[in-house]
Amino acid sequence: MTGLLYALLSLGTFALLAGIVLAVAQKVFYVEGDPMVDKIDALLPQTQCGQCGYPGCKPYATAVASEGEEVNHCVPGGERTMLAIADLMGVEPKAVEQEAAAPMLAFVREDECIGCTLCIKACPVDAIIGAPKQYHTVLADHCTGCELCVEPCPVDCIDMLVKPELIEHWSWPLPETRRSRLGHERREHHAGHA
Amino acid sequence: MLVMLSSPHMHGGDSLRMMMLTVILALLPAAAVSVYLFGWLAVLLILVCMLSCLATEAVCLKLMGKSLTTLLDNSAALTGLLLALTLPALTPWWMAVVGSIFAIVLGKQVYGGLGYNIFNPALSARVILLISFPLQMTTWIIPMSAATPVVNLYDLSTCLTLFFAGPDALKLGLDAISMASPLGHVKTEWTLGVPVADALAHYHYSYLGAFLGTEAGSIGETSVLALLIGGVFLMARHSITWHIPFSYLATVAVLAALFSGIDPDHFAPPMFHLFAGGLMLCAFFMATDPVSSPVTPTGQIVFGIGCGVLTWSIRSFGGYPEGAMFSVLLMNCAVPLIDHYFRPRVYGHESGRKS
Amino acid sequence: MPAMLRNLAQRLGMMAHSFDGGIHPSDHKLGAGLHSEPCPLSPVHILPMKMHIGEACLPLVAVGDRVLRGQKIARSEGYVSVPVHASTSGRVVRIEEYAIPHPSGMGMPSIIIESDGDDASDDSLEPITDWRNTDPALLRERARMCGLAGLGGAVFPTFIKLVQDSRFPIETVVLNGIECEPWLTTDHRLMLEYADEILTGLAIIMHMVNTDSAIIAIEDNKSDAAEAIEQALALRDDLEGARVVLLPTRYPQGSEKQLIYSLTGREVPAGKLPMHIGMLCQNVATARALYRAVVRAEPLTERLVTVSGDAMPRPANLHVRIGTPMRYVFAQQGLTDFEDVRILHGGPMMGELLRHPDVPVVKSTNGMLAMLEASFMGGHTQEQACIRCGHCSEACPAGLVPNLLADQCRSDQFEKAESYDLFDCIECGACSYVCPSNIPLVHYFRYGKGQIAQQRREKSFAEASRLRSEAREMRIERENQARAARRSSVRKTHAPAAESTAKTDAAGDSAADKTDEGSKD
Amino acid sequence: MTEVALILLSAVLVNNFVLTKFLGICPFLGTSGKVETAVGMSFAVMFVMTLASVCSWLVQEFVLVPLGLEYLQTIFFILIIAALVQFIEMMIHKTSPVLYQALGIFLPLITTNCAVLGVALLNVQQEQTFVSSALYGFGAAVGFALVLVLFAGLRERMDVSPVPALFKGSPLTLITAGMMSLAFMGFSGLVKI
Repeated sequence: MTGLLYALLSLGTFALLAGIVLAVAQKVFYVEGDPMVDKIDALLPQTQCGQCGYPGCKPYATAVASEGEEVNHCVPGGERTMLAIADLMGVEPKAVEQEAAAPMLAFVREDECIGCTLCIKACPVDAIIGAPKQYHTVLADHCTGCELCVEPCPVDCIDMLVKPELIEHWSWPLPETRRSRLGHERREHHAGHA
Repeated sequence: MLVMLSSPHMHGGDSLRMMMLTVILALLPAAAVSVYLFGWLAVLLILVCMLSCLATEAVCLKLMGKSLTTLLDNSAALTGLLLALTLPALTPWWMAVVGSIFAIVLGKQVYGGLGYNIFNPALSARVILLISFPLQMTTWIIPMSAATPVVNLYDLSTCLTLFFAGPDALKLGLDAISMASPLGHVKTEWTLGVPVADALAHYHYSYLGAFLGTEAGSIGETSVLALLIGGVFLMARHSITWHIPFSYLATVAVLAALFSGIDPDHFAPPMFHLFAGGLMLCAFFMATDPVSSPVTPTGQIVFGIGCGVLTWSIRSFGGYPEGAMFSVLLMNCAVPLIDHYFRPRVYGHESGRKS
Repeated sequence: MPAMLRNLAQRLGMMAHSFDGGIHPSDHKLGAGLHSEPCPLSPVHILPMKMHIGEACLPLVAVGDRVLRGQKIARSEGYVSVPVHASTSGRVVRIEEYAIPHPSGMGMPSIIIESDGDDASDDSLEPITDWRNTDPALLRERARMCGLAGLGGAVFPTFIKLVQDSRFPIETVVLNGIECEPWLTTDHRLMLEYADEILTGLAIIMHMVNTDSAIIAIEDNKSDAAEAIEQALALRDDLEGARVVLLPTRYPQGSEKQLIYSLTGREVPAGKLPMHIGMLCQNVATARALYRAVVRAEPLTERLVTVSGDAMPRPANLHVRIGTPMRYVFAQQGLTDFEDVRILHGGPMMGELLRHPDVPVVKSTNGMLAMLEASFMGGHTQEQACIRCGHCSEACPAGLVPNLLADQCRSDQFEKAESYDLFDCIECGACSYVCPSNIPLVHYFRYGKGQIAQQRREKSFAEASRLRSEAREMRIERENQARAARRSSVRKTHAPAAESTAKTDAAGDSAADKTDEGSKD
Repeated sequence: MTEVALILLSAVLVNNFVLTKFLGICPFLGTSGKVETAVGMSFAVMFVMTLASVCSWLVQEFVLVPLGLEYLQTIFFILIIAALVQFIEMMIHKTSPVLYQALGIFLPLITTNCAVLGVALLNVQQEQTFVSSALYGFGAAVGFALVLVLFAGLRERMDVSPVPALFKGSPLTLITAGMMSLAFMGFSGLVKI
């Protein structure tokens, strides 16, 4: 009987002690917010295109960091972004659902533009300029190619063009002798997991 | 078809095949000595190992749907030769075959083939054999018994019987033709409390014999002279650099000198360590295997020192009489980290490493 | 072996310093004994809008205009840029995209001139014979105006380097006559034939950066060139601080950083320029071009090109007008059939493989090599697995570990590659040259560098987009608040008519706000 | 002094928990993907293992034995370990969120790392003194850390190798661990305690 009493007492005391220590630690090491959100946000392409189903890049980053959202929803970021986020989060990479298209640019056919400013309101990065009843123009340097301006245009005068490739931005592809075999296999391997 | 490749468009002419062939050539003196010492047994062992390595490699390549031309890079043949040279003369044929298969499959092909293996294939096979068959792997035939009356190793049929059917078929007791290796002898005596010098005297150990190759050991590791010739040839042909062999041997020698100076009864002298066992073979041919050793000179020196410390420690304190093979394998594990931390100083950078 | 002994002797005795690594490729300098000769005038000249490192130029002429040799036909845009000049007289027939010597095979807007055969020069530029008493700033402007760019191969606008900066005074000018690339012999011939012009160019450089010390560096496989320079030097009394240094031949000694180390034992710190340690490097060909630009008022319209290679019927060193189609130059030396021939732009170690010969000679063209397909790379083209032999690391003059870097680039581990100092690679090709597995290491490095540059661009674009998007959200927030505030104040006055006007005002305001903001960028 | 060295050497090399006792294989395989993660895990395990040995020895000596409650050993030790792990989890979350993410589930799983409980129980079994049990715990953790980091280095290299599909991932990892274990057999008999 005393044995049992001792056992219960000692175990109870011990558990209480551990609990107190942990409670104190919880106060000391309290983490405010989630530092992962900014880290993930920094990896996203910031097109704010909403193709991930969230109203922008930051909301998606928040969802990935704290709501366990999948890492493969960013369409413009493509595989590279997916791998980077998966790596950061320490989760298995998943196949991207949609191949990232070549980088695009919006272009306003100015003679058809009626100057309604609807596209200006739609642009998430303020890359379209123009006053009401004036032709609007897309600032090519700032356009992220998100296509959000195409839908609102009442006269369909916005085209999405492929961004021209510059010779200065050209870079060597992997050598054709053994074309990316390893990297390729590795990615396939990861994709297989998903 | 024009394959667009970046510069340079000129090549120095070195090739993998030639590098591997150079190592095989460098091993010829040791192989020749082994044939002289162990007669047809050595020939059979070398042939079986090389052929089974080549065959295993061929099967692996076939299974993975790769071109068989890879066989021509000579690396499988080299692995076979190296493995054979680390085996005792009385190794039965099936053990040699099993070892070769281990070497090629577990040592090399599972990692993706030549260039990707982490452990030296021949050594890993040798260690697997040692741990699986400790008795056979430590039964040393008396060298020069080629011409002794007990058994004539220069006689092909005798050797065929020995090799394929074992000593029992000749009604030979193992004791009649085998003896302990110097390292094994010293270790046994030492555990019995006999001072090293006395143990060596009982053994009739001769430094000259060890240098030329007449002390007991695996077929290719007995002759220090032959291995030195091969090592110097490799360095002259720029197949290996001095860093690993020198730092390895120097570390063993320094440690041995230090401790045998302090306590000569317990620790063997440096010359004994340098000449005994597989040290020379490991230092010149195993530790310098480029695939499983560090890339940079500083890294190689660190690697050599590590091998030296481990070899001497295992020999002096460990359960196994010989530590060279284990120490090279152990250091193989550390190669990626050594490569990372001992990179050369980059032009224009301070000597301190960032990471 | 003799090379090894010689190297050893030099290391012990003559040479105080020697850069790490390096290789000794066989030099194939077929053109070394061939006197330079002019290349006949081509009927067409193609002048790309960018033949230097930096920003492209904008055309100043229109189709149909008549131009003269040396006339400026495109003006430079931005600081790191030099103008383009017509290389002969004739008529502008087209301004369009034309393939340039670039591994991508991509084109560049170019001015295409049909030669009229007169080769009449534009002599609006005045010679500056009394350059010794001329303000260096004027000479610098002359160098820019004449389109000078480093002719050793890097084509960095020359005028930028020829500057007196009080923070980094230039102590020594290094005149680079190393020419360590196999096959190429242009600098060699220039030193033999135009020693005096080169030395005057050097004197102008020294005047411009205000120093009286110079080193003319030449490798010992060109001792005749060194003698020629020494003789010319002895005849002059204005270059007492200049000396010729003969260095043991080793590739890539011609690389600026390695050369400076060989000469002085000092390293250019990573991310810095030679001027930060008081050095200025110029190629001998550039020095001669500077002389021509200053003293003879000739813009850069011609350069010496080594036309060689084992598929070349008649190797030569030709003075070729810039813009001359390469096919035309090859044809002059008897090569018309390009079946099974590979064309290199530049030397075999750092030059580029071209897809076809229909590209113009540009300012960086120091060589045009036609190599037999069969002998190309000595047949070493099949990439095998790396056995980590470390030969690449031994050969690397920058102290890198090429095989690890290549592994990282191949598997897209770019961050790791950067931490292994990928960007300190000078792409000299010594590693690929010695690799027994024929791994195109430099190709992997270029792939890695390109990908990293791409990622950096994307990253900075994403960052800019994020800021713009945040700014927009803040602005919308502000507007909403303002509108809410206005609405509440309007409601207090109970005037429905006023409310509607306020609304339209607000909408107009916000659009106006927005255009203002947009136009600021 | 020699004894201290011998205990450490024995725990680190000769009787390495992972490679000769095959304890703690789960985190060994789970967190050895990257060297950085492995280093982080190593420190966490070192902290937990050393403290767990010390605490469990104290509890054993001053609570369990005097009260005759040795049969409660396992529960007590698990309680200690769990509390320590909770503590370090909070600490890592605060100090290094990236490491926290990278270690993921393996961090709380240190609780069920048999190597930690193993050390505590072995200490009791071998009737170690206070100092030697602390040393033994620390040595075992260092041994775990050593092979974890070495192995992470190897795995980083294997990651960029063209491993045949059949052996990709766990098979090759296990083969390599086996080879390492073989190499570590070379240490057998090195220290006799």
